[in-house]
Amino acid sequence: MATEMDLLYLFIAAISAFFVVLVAALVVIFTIKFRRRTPDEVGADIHGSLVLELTWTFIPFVLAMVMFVWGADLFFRLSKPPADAMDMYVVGKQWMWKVQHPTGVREINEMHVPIGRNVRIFLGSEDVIHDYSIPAFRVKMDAVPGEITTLWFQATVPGTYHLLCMEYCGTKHSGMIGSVIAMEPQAYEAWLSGGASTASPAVEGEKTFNEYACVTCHKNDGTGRGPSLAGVYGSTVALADGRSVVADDNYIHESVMNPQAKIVKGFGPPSIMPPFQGQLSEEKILQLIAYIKTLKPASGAPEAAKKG
Amino acid sequence: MSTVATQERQSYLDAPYGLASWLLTKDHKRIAMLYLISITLFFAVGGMFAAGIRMELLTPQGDLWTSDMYNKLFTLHGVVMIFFFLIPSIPATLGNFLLPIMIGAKDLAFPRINLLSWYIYVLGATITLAAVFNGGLDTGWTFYTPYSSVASNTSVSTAAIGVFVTGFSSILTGLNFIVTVHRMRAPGMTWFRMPLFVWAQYATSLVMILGTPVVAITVLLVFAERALHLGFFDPTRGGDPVLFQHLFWFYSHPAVYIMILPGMGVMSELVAAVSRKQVFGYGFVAFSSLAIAILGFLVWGHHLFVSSQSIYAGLVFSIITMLVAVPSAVKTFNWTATMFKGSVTWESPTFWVIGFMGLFTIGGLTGLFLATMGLDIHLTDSYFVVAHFHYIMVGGAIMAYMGGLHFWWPKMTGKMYSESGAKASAILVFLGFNLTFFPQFILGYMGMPRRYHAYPPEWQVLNVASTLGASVLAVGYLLPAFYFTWSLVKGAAAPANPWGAKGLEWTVPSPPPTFNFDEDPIVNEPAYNYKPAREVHVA
Amino acid sequence: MSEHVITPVRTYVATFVALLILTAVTYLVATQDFGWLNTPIALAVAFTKATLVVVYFMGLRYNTNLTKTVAIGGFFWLTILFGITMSDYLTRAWIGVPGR
Amino acid sequence: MPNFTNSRASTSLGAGGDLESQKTMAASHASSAGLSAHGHADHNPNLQHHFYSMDQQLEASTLGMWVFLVTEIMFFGGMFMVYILYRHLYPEAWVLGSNHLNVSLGALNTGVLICSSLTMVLAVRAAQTSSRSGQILHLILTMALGSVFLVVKYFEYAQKFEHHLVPGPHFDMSLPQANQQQLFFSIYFMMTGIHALHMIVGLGLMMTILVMAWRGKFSATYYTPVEVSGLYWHFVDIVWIFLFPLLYLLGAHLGAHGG
Repeated sequence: MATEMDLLYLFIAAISAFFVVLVAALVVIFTIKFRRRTPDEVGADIHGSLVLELTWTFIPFVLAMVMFVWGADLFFRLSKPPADAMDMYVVGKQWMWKVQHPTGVREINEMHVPIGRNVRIFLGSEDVIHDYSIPAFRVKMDAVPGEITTLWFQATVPGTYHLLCMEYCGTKHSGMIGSVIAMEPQAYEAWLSGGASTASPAVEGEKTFNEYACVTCHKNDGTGRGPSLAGVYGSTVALADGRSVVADDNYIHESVMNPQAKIVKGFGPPSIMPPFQGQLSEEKILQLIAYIKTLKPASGAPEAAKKG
Repeated sequence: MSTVATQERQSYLDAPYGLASWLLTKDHKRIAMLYLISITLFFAVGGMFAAGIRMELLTPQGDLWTSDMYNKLFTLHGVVMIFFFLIPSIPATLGNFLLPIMIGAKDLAFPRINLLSWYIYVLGATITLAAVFNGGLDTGWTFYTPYSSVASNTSVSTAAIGVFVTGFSSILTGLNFIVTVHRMRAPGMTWFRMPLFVWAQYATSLVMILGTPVVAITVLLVFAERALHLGFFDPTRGGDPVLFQHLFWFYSHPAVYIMILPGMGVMSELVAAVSRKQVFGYGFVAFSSLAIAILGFLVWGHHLFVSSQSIYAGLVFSIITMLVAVPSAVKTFNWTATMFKGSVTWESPTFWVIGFMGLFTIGGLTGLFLATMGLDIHLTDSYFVVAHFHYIMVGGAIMAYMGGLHFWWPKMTGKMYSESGAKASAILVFLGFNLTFFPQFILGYMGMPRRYHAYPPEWQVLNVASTLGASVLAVGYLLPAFYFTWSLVKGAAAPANPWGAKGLEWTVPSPPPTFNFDEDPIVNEPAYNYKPAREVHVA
Repeated sequence: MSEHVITPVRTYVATFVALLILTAVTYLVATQDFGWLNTPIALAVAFTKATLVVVYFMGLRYNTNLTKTVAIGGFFWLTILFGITMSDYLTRAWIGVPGR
Repeated sequence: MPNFTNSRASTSLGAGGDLESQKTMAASHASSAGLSAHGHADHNPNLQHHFYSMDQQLEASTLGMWVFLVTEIMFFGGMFMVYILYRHLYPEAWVLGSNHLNVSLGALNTGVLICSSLTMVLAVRAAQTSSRSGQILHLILTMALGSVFLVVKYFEYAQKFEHHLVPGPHFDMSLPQANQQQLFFSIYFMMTGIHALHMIVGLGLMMTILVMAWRGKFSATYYTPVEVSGLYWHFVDIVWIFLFPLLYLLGAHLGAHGG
């Protein structure tokens, strides 16, 4: 993606350079060629020409549209992470980045990634807006408190790259930096195994799921007082007020924080689930979501969640 | 030259004399002078903050100021330069002074409201300075929540009220201009005989009227959230920080057109006057001002491409941002075409015109990089953005403001300034500006974030070049202070029409009498009606 | 328009009564459950009341076309703010979930 | 430095062309731009020096007030934007919050404001018909109704303080969806608070107009200040016309209306 972005950059730079040189040259040439010779000399009586006006309205318009289409296409590809990507969970907290790998290894301000594999990052923020940015990979996404945002990239060349916070977030905004270390896959696996063997986010999520008694209501076989969460991630959920929404990260994040917002049909208003706003940190919610994603509908379960 | 006539007829400068006559004046020309003094002061204050920033960035590790101090420096540089210099600069000084004369009116529609606008500006400035002196402000001029409403412990509330009050100053100026242009034009001054400067002021006033109230309420909501615990944008209470960005940029993008449109108006006048030729495609240039003002309200989302905004909404914003670039291109090409077969003088205003044309074109085109969604992911919040908006605001708006100030200085003060000084200043500003901000495009593409107090060492060389350029730029801006004050004291008396330009303001003596015209003018010819030499009717 | 037309008191009182009736209508309609229709009706009634005040009480009838455009322009600009901002929030979920 | 000397007789720009033809042609333009014949201005003490005629002054003032009202529309528009988004995001919390509001007081206030609009417009009409007593009577009535509105508002706010419904540290967190209801009340207080402020400014305006009417300044030829302040008053009434259904009548059909 990065090379294509450079290409797009050069394309627009070329067009801009052409027009800058054109305008600057014309202005200088006209100033010299048509300089005033006698004090009361007056310019020619030219009012304008429709043809010229249309040409220099149409040409910039066409060029702008070409830039727009190419840019939008690139943007869409960068906004939709591929399905096979490796999930990473990153939470921004005033002036540091807490990173957790799918196997559970945690890092602060550092991120080791294997080259050649798509890496998808789920971004959360505990306090103010931060921005997770790796200039070398040409990617950037704000970490907005109260929401989960995603970005993805694929490292191609091993090395250490800058990781910078690019949304002003206070005193040590310029200190909230770190590095992304791209490694050969085997080296990454070796590093991973050497790392502290903590549980993977999904396992951590399951621990929180039990610890906060979610399991008492959300039973996979649908007999619990709450809706079954098996296979819910990505499916379309019908709500009590007739709307139907896609159960993406933000839906789960919101339903955990403020369950009354979108109540599933059949578990009608008011929902008996207490709000967890302020009790669960962003990190715990990201782990919960990782756990919920692992819940596949048990084959033959009576009330299989509706497929998206 | 009728110098004798100028002396015995009282000019607006010495009609009634004394401080009270200035502080309670209802004369649009005097209010323009009051504004000129106050915004020049704030230009100096903002410039000092900029000097602080540039000195800090000489070294990669932040060793000159603490990071808190640096955050306050760039915040106050932004707030002072935008709200207290750029937005009022051309409309409140050149606009206030010239608009009534250019359309043949004795004064603006509401002279008392015009004076009130200046007092509100002073009040807003005092409140903001109060915020500066007790704790400063470190939220960035953008006041992004939840940092500004929850996390920052600087005097955000006072600064918010300061900005809130100052907003009404530009609302009242805009209101005055709209009513004046609609209702007070001299007989014969139809819309298509008005100078293009008036068209640009009219378009800017539309943006002031429709945009400024939204930032007033947004800033008030931030104040209410801090002072009265009303959690509008507080994520812990279900508020959405991105809503703040929508409301803020709904005004702040049109605000950048408030800053550049008057500059374009000045340029249309200057290009026509220095080449003594009808502006090429008058109608197209006039309507492109309106097009920019109106389309400017539909594009604010290009500031939110990477802030969890829906990608489909991003599509709409990106395509309309591309559309809003077209009228600017049309204007630039029309100015260039105006100089074709003109009789271009090499007096100082021409230097400012050429400077503007070069820098504004670069500024405008680099906007296309940021409007392209794919590139904006990499470039947003980097020094590329800093360079882009400085090319538009400093290269465009301030270059035009300086050009306009030089072009109409004889008319406003009745004194001629030193030509060589003005040319030197223009060249210094052009060179210093390019040396300051062109390296920042490269820094931006290399990924240097904006608002960084310390940065990785490999970017130091370009930052040192940028700081060097900033010092040259500072000298370029200080020069006019000297030769303008010198001209007030020792300058030669200015004739009514030193540049041989067309326009109602050049038919009245310089400086003009209090009520502008001895007899109400009748207009019966198009604007910029430069007739070839043989038809000149010498009385 | 040198001689300004003075509206008879009858028109003012009639507009006044109409406004009171419409307020009662808004109240009654709000107490019945029309499902999703409730808000559009409430807005429609509010708009009619607002236009009544603008046209009769504020005398937009006798004003120049310019003042009319200013009044309509003001409300139109609101729709720009509301419409485009809501277009962001309404289309956020369209991106869906990767792999679906 | 050559310049284009302007002939002293007239400052018209025309190069060549005799004076008389320009004057007649300009006069025709003059009428179109609503100006009385060139040079001859109405002799009315209230005519400000830079206007040609009373009509031009009245038109300019009303246009000026309408443009100001557009800025007020955009000002309240910002708050309505916040209202629209959060009602879209948290519909149930909005209904719960709205149920806490006292609809009867709201309806009473709407009626009071509509009456004050009527008395305001009759005051303007009294000025147009140069009836000094009519002006004074209707202005006092308008101010009285405005004060009634503010008093009712005071009682409503007092109720909210009692029931701990004011966002902040002592907001009643036991309510369902307490955080989102706190959001509703933030917007409720902001909108009705700013509206009440505009009412207070309106009363101040009425007071000045009343004093001027008392001195008999207004007549059929000069009633601009009354008309302009009338426009402002009607605008504040229109804002309330939108606030009432959107804030008070949200959950009315659910019938659960607390005090």
